[in-house]
Amino acid sequence: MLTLDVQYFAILREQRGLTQERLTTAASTPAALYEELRQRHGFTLPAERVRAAVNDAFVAATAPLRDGDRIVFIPPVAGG
Amino acid sequence: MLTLDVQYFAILREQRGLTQERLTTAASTPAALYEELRQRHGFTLPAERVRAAVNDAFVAATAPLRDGDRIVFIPPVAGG
Amino acid sequence: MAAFSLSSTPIDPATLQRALGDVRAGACVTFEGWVRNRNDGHPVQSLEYEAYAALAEREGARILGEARARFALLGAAAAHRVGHLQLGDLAVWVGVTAEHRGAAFEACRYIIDEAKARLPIWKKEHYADGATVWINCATRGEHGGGARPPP
Amino acid sequence: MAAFSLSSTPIDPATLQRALGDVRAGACVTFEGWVRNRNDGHPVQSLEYEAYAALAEREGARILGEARARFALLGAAAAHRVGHLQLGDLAVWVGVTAEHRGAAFEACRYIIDEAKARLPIWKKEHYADGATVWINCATRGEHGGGARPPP
Repeated sequence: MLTLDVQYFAILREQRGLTQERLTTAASTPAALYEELRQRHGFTLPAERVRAAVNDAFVAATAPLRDGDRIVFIPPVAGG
Repeated sequence: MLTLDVQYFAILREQRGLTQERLTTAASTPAALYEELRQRHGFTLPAERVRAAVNDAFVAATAPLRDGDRIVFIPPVAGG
Repeated sequence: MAAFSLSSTPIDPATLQRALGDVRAGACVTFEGWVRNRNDGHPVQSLEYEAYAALAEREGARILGEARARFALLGAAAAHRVGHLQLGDLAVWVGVTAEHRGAAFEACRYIIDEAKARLPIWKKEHYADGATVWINCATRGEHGGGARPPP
Repeated sequence: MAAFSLSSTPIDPATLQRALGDVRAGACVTFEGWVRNRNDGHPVQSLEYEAYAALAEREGARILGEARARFALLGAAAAHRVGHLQLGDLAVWVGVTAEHRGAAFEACRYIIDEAKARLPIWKKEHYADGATVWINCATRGEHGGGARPPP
């Protein structure tokens, strides 16, 4: 089990109802953690439209998470 | 013979030593008039590098000139 | 001040551009993104920008560095607003200087294109009927009703 | 004020840009041409611009009209200095607005390219040793000596 800090922005912040939380999880990758959170909180964005950043750097959805990591799920940006 | 007003700019103004003059000429096109003036005043620009404007509009080098026209010979512009 | 900055107060383009002054520069190209009153045909009343600041600043600096590496620039800077903006407000500013204009145009375009695609900054449109939509998030805002369909 | 203007006093870009303000516009691209300290490797001390005003104003207005016809613009304006300018001075300004940035970048580039190629405005470079050259006129200025070779 890992203890992680999760920060939320934009639509994920609104759907979660808070800007950050500390949680303990069995998920070991951003993809697994997003799926867990999506089911728990009813996030409407499918996993394939969300990128992940760990400790303020973009990472692959399958990158290993480490205890104490700070993770952000990044909804699609505004673009044009 | 035509009576014309000629205006000079930039290097032609400097080489002519004045900004405008009224003259009478047998030349009936801008090309013929430029050749006459180039020989008389030692203009260094060859005819093919000079455009002509009559009454504030670009014209072809072979356009007919009319009595009372105001003509400007246009050195190459600064470009880049 | 960093060449890329996030700002929760109005951006002052004159100050940013003055900082690019350079007697070696023959060309300065700027881009300003303004809050416009329609998007995809829907009337917009105001816009909210929210940024993941730490990553946006890092990514913004990286984009400016890429532009300086790719184009013959003398200077490059950019700023992005966060917060609630009204119609006509300046949302994003990019300015570059170069000896020649070709590099300046290309680099300015590169920076704004990359910024719009890569910066973790989100835009929420507010409509006259109170509805809101997070753009590109393929879902309606909390007020639902008149929200426009996702793009 | 006309959308294209010649000016014998300093151009004020802020005023020109403000006049382009439009709540329908999402993009504003500007180009500024500055007097730089070198040209083709030769150190330049100052620049003189001389214009055939009546034709330059007519041709400048025509170029802006062409840009509006070719690109999806909301506004376009330009100004060119005449007179004796010092290093760093603003010699030419172009600003365009559009709903989207693609049209704004392309139109701004079109206008400055056409302006530089077509406006009857001439540029004389002054060098440190007192020599001068009318650029592109393939000849030396009246002070001869240290003038650079024609391009």
